[in-house]
Amino acid sequence: MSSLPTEIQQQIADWLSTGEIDLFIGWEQGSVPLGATPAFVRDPQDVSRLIWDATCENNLTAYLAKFKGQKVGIMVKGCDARAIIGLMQEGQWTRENLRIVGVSCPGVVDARKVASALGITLEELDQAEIVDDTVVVGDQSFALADTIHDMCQTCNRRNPNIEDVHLGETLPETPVDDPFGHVGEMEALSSDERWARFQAETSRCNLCFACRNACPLCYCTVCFADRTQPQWLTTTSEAEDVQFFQIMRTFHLAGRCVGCGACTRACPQGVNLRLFLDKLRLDAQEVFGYTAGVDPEAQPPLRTYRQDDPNDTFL
Amino acid sequence: MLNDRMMAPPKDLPAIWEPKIVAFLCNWCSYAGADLAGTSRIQYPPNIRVIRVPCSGRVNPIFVVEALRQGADGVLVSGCHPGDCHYISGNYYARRRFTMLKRYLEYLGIEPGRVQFSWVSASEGGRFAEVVTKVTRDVRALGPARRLSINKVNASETDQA
Amino acid sequence: MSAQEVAGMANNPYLPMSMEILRIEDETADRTLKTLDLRWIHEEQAAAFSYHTGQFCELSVLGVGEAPFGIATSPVEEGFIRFTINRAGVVTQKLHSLKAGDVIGMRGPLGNWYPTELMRGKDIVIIGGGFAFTTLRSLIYTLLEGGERDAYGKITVVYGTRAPGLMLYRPDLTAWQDRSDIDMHQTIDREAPNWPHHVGFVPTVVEEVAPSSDNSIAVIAGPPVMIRFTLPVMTKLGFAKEQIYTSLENRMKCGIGKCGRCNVGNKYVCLDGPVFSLAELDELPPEY
Amino acid sequence: MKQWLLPKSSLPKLADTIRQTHRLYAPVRLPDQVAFGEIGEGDPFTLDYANARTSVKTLFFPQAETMLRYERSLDRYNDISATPVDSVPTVVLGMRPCDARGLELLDRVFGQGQYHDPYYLARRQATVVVALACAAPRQTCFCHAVGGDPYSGDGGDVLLSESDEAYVAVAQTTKGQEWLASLGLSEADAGHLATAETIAEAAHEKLVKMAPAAGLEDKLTALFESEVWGEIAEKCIACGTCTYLCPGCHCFNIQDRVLANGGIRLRSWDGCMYEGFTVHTSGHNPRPDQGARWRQRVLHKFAYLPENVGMYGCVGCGRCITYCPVRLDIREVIARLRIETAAQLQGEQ
Repeated sequence: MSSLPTEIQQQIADWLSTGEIDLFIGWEQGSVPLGATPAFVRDPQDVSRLIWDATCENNLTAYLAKFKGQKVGIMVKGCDARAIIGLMQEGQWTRENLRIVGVSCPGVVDARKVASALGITLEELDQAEIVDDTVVVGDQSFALADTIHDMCQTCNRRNPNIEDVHLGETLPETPVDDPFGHVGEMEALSSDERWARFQAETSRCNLCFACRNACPLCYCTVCFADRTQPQWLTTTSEAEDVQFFQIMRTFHLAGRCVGCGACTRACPQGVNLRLFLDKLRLDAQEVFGYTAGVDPEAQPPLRTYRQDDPNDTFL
Repeated sequence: MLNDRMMAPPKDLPAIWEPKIVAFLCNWCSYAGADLAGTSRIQYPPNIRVIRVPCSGRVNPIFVVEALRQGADGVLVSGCHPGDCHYISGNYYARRRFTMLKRYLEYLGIEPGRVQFSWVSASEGGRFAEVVTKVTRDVRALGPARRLSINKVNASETDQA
Repeated sequence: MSAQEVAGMANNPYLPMSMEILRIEDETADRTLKTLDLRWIHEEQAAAFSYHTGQFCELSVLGVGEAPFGIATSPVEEGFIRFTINRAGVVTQKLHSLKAGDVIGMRGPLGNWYPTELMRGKDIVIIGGGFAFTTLRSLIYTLLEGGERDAYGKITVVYGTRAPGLMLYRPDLTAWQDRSDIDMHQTIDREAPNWPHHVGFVPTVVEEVAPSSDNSIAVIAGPPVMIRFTLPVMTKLGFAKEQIYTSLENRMKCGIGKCGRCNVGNKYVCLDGPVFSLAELDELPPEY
Repeated sequence: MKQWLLPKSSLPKLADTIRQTHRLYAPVRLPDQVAFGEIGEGDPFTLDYANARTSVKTLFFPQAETMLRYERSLDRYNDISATPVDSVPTVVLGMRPCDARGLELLDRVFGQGQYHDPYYLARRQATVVVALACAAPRQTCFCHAVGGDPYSGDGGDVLLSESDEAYVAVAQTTKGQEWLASLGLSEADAGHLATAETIAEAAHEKLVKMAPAAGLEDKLTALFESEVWGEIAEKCIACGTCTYLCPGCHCFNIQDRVLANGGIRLRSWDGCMYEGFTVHTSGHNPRPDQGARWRQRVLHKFAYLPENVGMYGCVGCGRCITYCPVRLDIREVIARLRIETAAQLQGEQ
């Protein structure tokens, strides 16, 4: 755990005390191993609670929907920053109402990977801490780089592309060989095998909606899953309901998903949602040459069209 | 399984499986095309169940997936040719949307051919019959839809071997 | 259905009885309310069914769902049971589309009831507004036709709606208006042609009528805004919180205190209610 | 009460014996979790585990079950009929005392009062619950603060306690007594009992210190209008994972599903964390924000259930702490409320 540098603390405190922002959303120390927790700071004196380290996994921009109309300061990693651009593109937020502390992120730690490396379950991981570049559990230690989330291992945008102040050093953007390798592997399977994979992955889902609620771009006032007229979904954990929900929720992010991975990290059952969402991101790139969360002025691909768009889907 | 006892084939359904295909047809082109096929007495398979929509752009992807969920063996969405949309641009949006959807559903393991899209104008009665014939043939070849369906009724016992 | 099966059903509180719609008609001029008279399909269930005035049932349309409705008939009316349904959600929309002869499901009776035992020997004031009059009709009918009219003192009724066409159960109202053993006051919000009764909001009319709070019990049911403005009037008339009863609504599913959503504090509206005295509500948080 | 000895090495044989007469569920170690699964011949299971991710309540009160069904025919109306209850004789082996206490709570909710839930109670009555005392409480465990104990036998028919290479088995109910007596075990000797005693003492030493919740139940309702709920709920993303993993949560929804030749009425878990849980058809919601929903969660568990059925709705298993996507810790909430209630009392004086 590390508190924020004094100058950043001072900056946030200044924003708060001058009324430039109503609140600041950051992370603070949590009560479980390797888990920071979101912090909402309104009193300038509380800025000392804020921390930044590899346990700060939540994408805090998911909270922005709660504070529409207010002026908000927020801490973002490279991936989180893309969500802000997505929200701006869709008219959810304007730049003036945000004060952004950007932080370059080498990847956030996956406590399940640590537990798994120890041959135990998450419940059994009683203590663990990050010391420099290692995760230390009792007398064992693991390289942090080996225990970061999968989506962090293929991240090629570690530095926020929108920010007011930057915390710490900027990291080199190392090109990743094949950021969509996992999608390619699934594409290479037969139709039956892909269905089996989809079934296996979604079979763990118990429809708690953590993925939706952790997603900064899932801001619909009433989600289709919650509608009663018509009621699309019976809210059970049965395969038919879970698959239906997952297909529709993920497809609603087609061309919008910025690939922050917040849904995948939030899932209590460890469903690899990224395997599905990344297909949509890849297709947006391949078919429409579009990458979400990069250009605040660009239109998401399904909100616009060209007369000479590919026509090969249609008979 | 919540629905298990319901999966026995109902007594009043035919023992031989016939594909059920839900077709979302735009009011201005494809629906009129279907009409023309009818009035011109052009033969096409009776397997489609038509849902008339104002525009292919009106078709929410959830309609397509819901049709499969409710037990359709195939889904066809058809609208005006690009450039001919009664609402100027509805089918252009539809084209992007369904290009993404088709790729996505196939990625998740929905068999290619289960969900198809076409452009059929009001004057193309013959073409409408061809499209329906092709879609029906494709879906028949795939057999009853099991994936996503809460109604695997006609898929279990009456499955064609 | 064998007697054994009927007994078995009594042990499954989620299983509805099959009810045939005898009559379904628009109740009000704006066609947002329909009244359904239902009859049991299975005689044994009809025989086993007994209820109190103020209770409710869950009506269900298979494939659509269930929703709770107060019983508008009185236990002394035999052979059928009546509900008046406001078209609002999916279940009520479907119920509105049904016709005589259709079959729906019914579970109940559920919940508690108006304190008719407590009302013995007392004057009774019944105040209703809009379509919340359903269980009040049941109460009035029970008091008048239960064969024990003498057991109760003076009965005063104030019933108001926005317009004449929105009054429920007009034949009943007309009959009661002409009776001498009930002091009936109908009111509408604004003047309307050929309206012989009061004009004005319910609280105002209650103040005019000024029923005595002495040895009285009052029952109030209506939209929240009517209740809010009527209560101060009742206080002015000297009614204590223990003398005033009302009927609550909350979103319900099971109707039997298990599914955990209709609670107000630690009380379940479906099980401990829907009828509460104001004194009881005072002890509970404002969660309805 | 007799104390039997169950050598760990005899567990596979015991499983075979049980399966002669009962359906058997036991903890199974999966790649990233432990889950209760049905044990067939030779299937591996383990009693050496912290806790299952999904509470054992799911075996008695599954996330979704068909309650009623009807069949449609074209010419006549069919009565809706109830799904037969599941009363297959069953043994659930090795659930933690917190989960067993969760069942005790569900017994009261579904089995007390005027109405009884036939689906839950049938499974419950047909099942022998063999609880396994916690020799190694975890960092997130707080059963001892909510009226439980790592060695509590509440809700169980039998309690197993660790004694090196064996378990000491003690019946908690007549059902458990009869079942144990049928297994042909030998009685535990003084040595094993002493070892078990030592391990139990060590287990209690390991408990993370936490002030008991006792006393809170009478004071919480005074905080109903407090702003503290909004502050507690601020980071909550309303996912409901806490309610789904909780052994004590029992709220459910009832929904209809139309099928081609009939339909079903099913019930599925629901939760107070969801906005739609209490919203009226009119759009009015008596619990309009996440603060109000958290208030319901806390008051239901720590005030209403104690008053209505005599025990907390929280058994201290810690699942909601481990799996909360934003790590909103119920222990910290309790601690915060303790301070708030004290402040409230002082303010009144």
